[in-house]
Amino acid sequence: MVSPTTMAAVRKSGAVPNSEFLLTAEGVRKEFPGVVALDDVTFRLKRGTVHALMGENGAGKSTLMKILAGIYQPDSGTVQLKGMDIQLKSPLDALENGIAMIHQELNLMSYMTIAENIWIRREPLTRFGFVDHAEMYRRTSALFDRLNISLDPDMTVGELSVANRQMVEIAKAVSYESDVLIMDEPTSALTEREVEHLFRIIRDLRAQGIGIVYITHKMNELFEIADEFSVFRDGKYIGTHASSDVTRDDIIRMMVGREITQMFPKEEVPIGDVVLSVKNLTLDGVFRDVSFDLRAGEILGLAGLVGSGRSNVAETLFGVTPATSGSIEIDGKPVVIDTPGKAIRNRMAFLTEDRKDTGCLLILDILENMQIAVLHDKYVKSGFVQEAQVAADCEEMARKLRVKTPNLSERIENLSGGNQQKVLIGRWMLTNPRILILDEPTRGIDVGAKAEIHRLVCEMARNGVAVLMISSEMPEVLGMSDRVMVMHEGRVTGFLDRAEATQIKVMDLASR
Amino acid sequence: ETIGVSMALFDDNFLTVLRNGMQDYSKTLKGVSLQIEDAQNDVAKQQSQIQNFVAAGVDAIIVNPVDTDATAAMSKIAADAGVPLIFVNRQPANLNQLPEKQAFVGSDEHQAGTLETQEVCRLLKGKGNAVIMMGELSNQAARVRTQAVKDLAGKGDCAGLKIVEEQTANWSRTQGADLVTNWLSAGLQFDAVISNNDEMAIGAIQALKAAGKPMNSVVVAGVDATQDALASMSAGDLDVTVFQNAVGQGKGAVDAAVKLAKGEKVERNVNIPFELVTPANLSKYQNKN
Amino acid sequence: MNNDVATSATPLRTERNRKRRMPPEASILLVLIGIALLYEALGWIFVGQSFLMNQQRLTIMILQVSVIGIISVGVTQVIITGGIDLSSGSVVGMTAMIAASFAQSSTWTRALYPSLTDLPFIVPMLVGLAVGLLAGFINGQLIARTKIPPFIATLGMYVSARGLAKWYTKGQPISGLTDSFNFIGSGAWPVVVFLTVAIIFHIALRYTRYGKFTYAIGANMQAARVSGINIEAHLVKVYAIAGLLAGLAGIVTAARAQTAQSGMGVGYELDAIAAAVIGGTSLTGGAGRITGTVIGTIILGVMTSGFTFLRVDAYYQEIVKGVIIVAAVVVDVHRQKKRKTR
Amino acid sequence: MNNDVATSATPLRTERNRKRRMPPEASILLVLIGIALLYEALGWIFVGQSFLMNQQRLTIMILQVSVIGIISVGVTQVIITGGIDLSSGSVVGMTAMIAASFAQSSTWTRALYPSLTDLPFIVPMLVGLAVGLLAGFINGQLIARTKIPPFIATLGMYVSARGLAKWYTKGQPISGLTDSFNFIGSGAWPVVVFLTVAIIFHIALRYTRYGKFTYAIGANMQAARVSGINIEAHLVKVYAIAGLLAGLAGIVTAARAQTAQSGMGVGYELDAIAAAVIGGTSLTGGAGRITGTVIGTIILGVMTSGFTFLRVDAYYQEIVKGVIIVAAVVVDVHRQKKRKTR
Ligand SMILES: Nc1ncnc2c1ncn2[C@@H]1O[C@H](COP(=O)(O)OP(=O)(O)OP(=O)(O)O)[C@@H](O)[C@H]1O
Ligand SMILES: Nc1ncnc2c1ncn2[C@@H]1O[C@H](COP(=O)(O)OP(=O)(O)OP(=O)(O)O)[C@@H](O)[C@H]1O
Ligand SMILES: [Mg+2]
Ligand SMILES: [Mg+2]
Repeated sequence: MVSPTTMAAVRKSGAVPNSEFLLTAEGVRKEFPGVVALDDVTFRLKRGTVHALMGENGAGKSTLMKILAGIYQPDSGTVQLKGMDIQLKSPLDALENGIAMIHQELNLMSYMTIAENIWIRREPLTRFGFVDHAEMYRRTSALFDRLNISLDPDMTVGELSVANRQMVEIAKAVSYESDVLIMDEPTSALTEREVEHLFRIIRDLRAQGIGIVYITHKMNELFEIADEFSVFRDGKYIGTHASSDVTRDDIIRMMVGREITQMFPKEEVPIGDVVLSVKNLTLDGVFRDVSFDLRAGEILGLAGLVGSGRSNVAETLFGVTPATSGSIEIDGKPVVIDTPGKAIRNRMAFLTEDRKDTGCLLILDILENMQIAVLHDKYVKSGFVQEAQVAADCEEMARKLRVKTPNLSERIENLSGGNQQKVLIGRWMLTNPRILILDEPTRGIDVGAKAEIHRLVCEMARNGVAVLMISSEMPEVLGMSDRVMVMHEGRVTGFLDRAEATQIKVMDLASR
Repeated sequence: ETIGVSMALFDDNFLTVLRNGMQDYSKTLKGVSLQIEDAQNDVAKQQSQIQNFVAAGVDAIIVNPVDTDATAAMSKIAADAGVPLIFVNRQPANLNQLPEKQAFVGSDEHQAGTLETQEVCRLLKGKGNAVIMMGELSNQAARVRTQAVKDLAGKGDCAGLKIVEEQTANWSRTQGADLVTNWLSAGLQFDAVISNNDEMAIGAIQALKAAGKPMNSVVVAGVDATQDALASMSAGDLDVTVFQNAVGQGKGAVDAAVKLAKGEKVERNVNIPFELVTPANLSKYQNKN
Repeated sequence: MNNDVATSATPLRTERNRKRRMPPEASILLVLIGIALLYEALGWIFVGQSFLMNQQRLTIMILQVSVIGIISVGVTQVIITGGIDLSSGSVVGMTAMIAASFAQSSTWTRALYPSLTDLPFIVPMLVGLAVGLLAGFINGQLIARTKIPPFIATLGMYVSARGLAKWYTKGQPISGLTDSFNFIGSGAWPVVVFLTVAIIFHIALRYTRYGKFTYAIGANMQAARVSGINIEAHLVKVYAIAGLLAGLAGIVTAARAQTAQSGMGVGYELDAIAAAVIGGTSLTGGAGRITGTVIGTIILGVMTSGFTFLRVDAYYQEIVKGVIIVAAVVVDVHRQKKRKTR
Repeated sequence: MNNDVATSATPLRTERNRKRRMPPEASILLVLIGIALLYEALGWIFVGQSFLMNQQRLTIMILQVSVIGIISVGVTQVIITGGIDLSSGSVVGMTAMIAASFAQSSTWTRALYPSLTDLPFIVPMLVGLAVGLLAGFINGQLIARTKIPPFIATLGMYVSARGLAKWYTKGQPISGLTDSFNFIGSGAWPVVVFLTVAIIFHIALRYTRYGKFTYAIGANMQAARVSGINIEAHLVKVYAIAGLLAGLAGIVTAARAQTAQSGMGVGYELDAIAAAVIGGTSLTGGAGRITGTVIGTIILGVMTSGFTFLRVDAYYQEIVKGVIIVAAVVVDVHRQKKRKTR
């Protein structure tokens, strides 16, 4: 075994040991209380390839990557870097040995500027040991030019949208000039345009001989960017193949161990009366004159580029950021919705896009997380929560959504991202809404669960629920919606019926 | 004249009587107004208050020192600014080096502890076990009064007095009660409770009563002769307390300050002695503090 | 350790009869027992008597901290929402003064309101509770409406309420209280009040909507807001309750001492917060239980009694007290970590 | 949640030339100026003299808070990391005692170490700094290694250090200090020390890696960790510096009073935290600046001097002080919010 410091010194000297694999993990096992996250897993990353990692939510992908990035220590098994056994004891060890990682959850310091975030711990210094802010700005600009990102390095990260934060994370990871770059669902918050952009960056890096691990739940990305892929299921290694050898269905079968027949099980359901009617809704400086009708049983897709204001519209509809002008009618009656409480009383539900910031009660358990929105009217008798009843219904819901967890008293923090998302969907389904607003409902969700969620949404539509669904995933928008509304820079640029909606038409409206 | 007054702290029963004594007395004098500040037991805060008084241009300053060892710096500030300064109640360490236009009006804390202990010894007929309840350990009066008890124990009239335990109850009645209960539960045997002030002594009485001890079996002594203490004494619970003439001190201090402000001379050390209070002379003190 | 969970085909284990995990306060209870047994052992060695087998001591151990305990129950709820209450000690002083001024007996010649003496004990009681409630309500309104940090809002109240307590009688103590008022501070009554309050709010936090919302706000305020919780209204409730309990503590303090003084309750806020945190309440919000707070409070009481019992020199007591507080939490944190990674 | 919604769509690089935003402490500076002008106006109306045009008063306004200020510079850094330091006031007391015991003059007959009198002033100075540093180092180690909440670690130190200060001489004050030692507390020297310390750490926080790490840890500890920062080592540094500055404050306090007393510094920790928070430091970590802390400290000083100047009755002073603290922060928060949504 070589110590990480030695290896780092060797790397600095430029004398890179030549081995076929950049990074390998053999027989790795990792347990968390109550869960075996990884069990005898093998993984090999070749030089100059993009290696995709596939698996259902909770399969252990992130856990393995965190081991490779020095964040977790494996319970057993070995990690080899360029053919040498190594024990990475901290993220610093990994970084110094040329392993950089983009985490599934954003890891940025919101109060600090973009430049400070990117160069933290590696700030350029002046002769006197002070941080050279001008040089740091220059380096960031150069990096952004290279990656074709247009952001001001002096902006604080807190001001950025989720997508731009993701771009900053990508730039930061690239700036390490590492040999191995791990990307854990980098595109879950991005729209097609940024994804294209990211792929250019990845191809560029691959050409330089860097090994890239790429985790995604988006099947179409796999064939576009990956050279090979490995599949995990329930913490076990299933196999590795070249992506040219297999079809999409093969992979899904390897991942879920069964056939998934239909991705978007959209069925025709009778469309009812107008439930929600929005007229000239405006939030000063953010979006203006948004008008649309939403009918019972209808699924209205809301498409647009990142930052087009879709999420803001949803937040305003739900009373999180009350509108400055415009009107909302429900069942033909004008309503004032200036708090989420009022929205819920009008039987609305809202799944937010950022599950960490506005969704999960991270340190509470799954049960508490699921029941919190439904306690306003149901399950409460003279102030007391009817534990047994609410627990039974939550378990039922969790089973329906196939939440993978030992039990409902597990902290939601310990669930994989996809499973957290399912719990949040469950939270809103329990409220039995008439109007359901979904903001990126399947972000970070695996194929199996995605089909499940789509089926559930359709089922709700069939029962007469009106659905407004924001999604940055074009196939999802096109596959699920009865109608598509497109936004650009805070304005609605058009509506498309299911029959006429195509990717090209949507993109055209989105960039107009 | 405007006189700035810096009190060591407001949350103290005795000092409250002193403060109100000064306030009331100043109202009887024409053209004298007091600006009273609370140093909250903080030496540095008190020093700053004096400087603030100087900046505000007061005619004289009265200080009830938080710590009598910290008075030299204060004397200097006042002397440099040419403002008369009176220390009240607690004797400054630099009493003998006080500059021009400065004086002390007050009593000797050691005497309080001595009077209290001597009477306890008399009641115990010179023999018995005693516990000491101390005030806040960082406080001057607590240390000096405690020291006075120890100086007497085992000597002369108090030859048979043995200090079996000493602890702090931070001047507080409830903490005093808790402390005595803790002692009783530990099986400690004692014939006298010598407390640094009346509040803790009353706490001790409450605890002894709650534990079912007959009050005539234990001598309880305090200092201050507060209203509550006198009431307790007339009820036959408290045996000894020591009267400190707060009103007299306040009056003396204001008088001295006014005189100095007018350019007249005053004595450097105006001592207003402590007086022992027992059930025998209780009635004399009923309306004094 | 159920290895089978991750590998099982069914994604959700439905059996509800699985072994319940040890509640988090079990570990701090062990710390309490450890401290008590240590004193017991040291007692036999150095003092030759039992620490625990003494009715009187068992009472005083809790009695002397019951006022802290009452406050701490309110403070725990505040901390669970992610806030802090620095004002509780001052509110104790203010309430003690104001309540006591309506509880004076006519036999006392210097009553503050000579025409309002010998009132039934319910009057000072209600006045005191109202004063505490009002102080807490103001804290809550400031925090909810103006969005200033709870630290600042309650620091302001900490300073102002203490000032008010001193101003009320210009620092004069209020004595000569009626027997009916003093009753609530007599004997073990403060302990009864403390435990009653603890039980009520234990139930409120665990089994009512009030409790669920309190935890949700502390865990993630934004998520709680989107889930339809009226954050502002709830925070006002929580701080008002904390104020109410501080008011109750003030009444008990005055009744126990049979007098009210403006300096009452100084420093109690830190003890109360310490009791909550020792008992496992997280200062970042979202986690904490009343049972833990009760145990934390009792640890403080046991420690104090133990010092007197072992005749620890007054000058060492504080030094050791600081060390014990830290050690108790270190042991607790360590035990919890071990359980997690086991 | 984006309550504070940005006005533009995807922000472009061309925005580089946008007007530099007002620094956050500008708003609290306006509050300070507002308070000062209010006093000035009231001064002319009620006292018939100027509040500000008085050299002596301008000095004492800062002088009386310079010890708080020195502590507050250290506490600000701790708060930026997301922690808290409750021990600073006690460390002031402990350091004052220990440092002073090495600064006694041979002319003083009751010297604690009669053989160690008349030492050059560098000895007590270094001893004091070392004591403070050690206390802070212990805080830091406890927090970094045992992962107990900073509140508890520093609460333990708060209790223990105060105990140690009392135990050191059994509560006796230490007097008869040498002139060379007293020098640092004389005249406006404490102000010089305060401002020097403030400038040094203003630079350290803004222009060094030490500063960047401090902000990064407070803004997002997880992000800092995965960026390769050694959190533990850095936290130890930050707490050690806070201790060192509290030690320095202790030396200045003793030199100013020309004596050391075990009760020195009681309650300073809250004042120091208040100064930082008034100055815009966020208790959730990640945000705060020394300039703001200096302004916050001066607000406290101006307030106190203003009370004496206007002859506000001491009983009202505290009540009003609490209100002003809250009002200052309310105004600040409100101004900042308005600027954001503009
Ligand atoms: N810190 C933790 N404590 C306890 N359990 C954990 C922890 N981290 C992960 N797990 C569990 O380990 C398993 C694997 O999680 P991991 O995050 O690696 O999944 P994943 O494959 O990345 O899923 P996703 O696609 O949803 O991100 C899950 O069952 C998860 O609940
Ligand atoms: N937390 C935030 N702070 C400041 N500005 C924000 C924040 N979140 C979003 N914005 C800005 O608000 C505008 C609209 O963002 P919104 O999130 O509504 O767009 P969107 O179309 O939903 O895109 P996305 O896919 O990123 O959610 C963007 O310019 C974005 O930069
Ligand atoms: Mg993952
Ligand atoms: Mg969005």
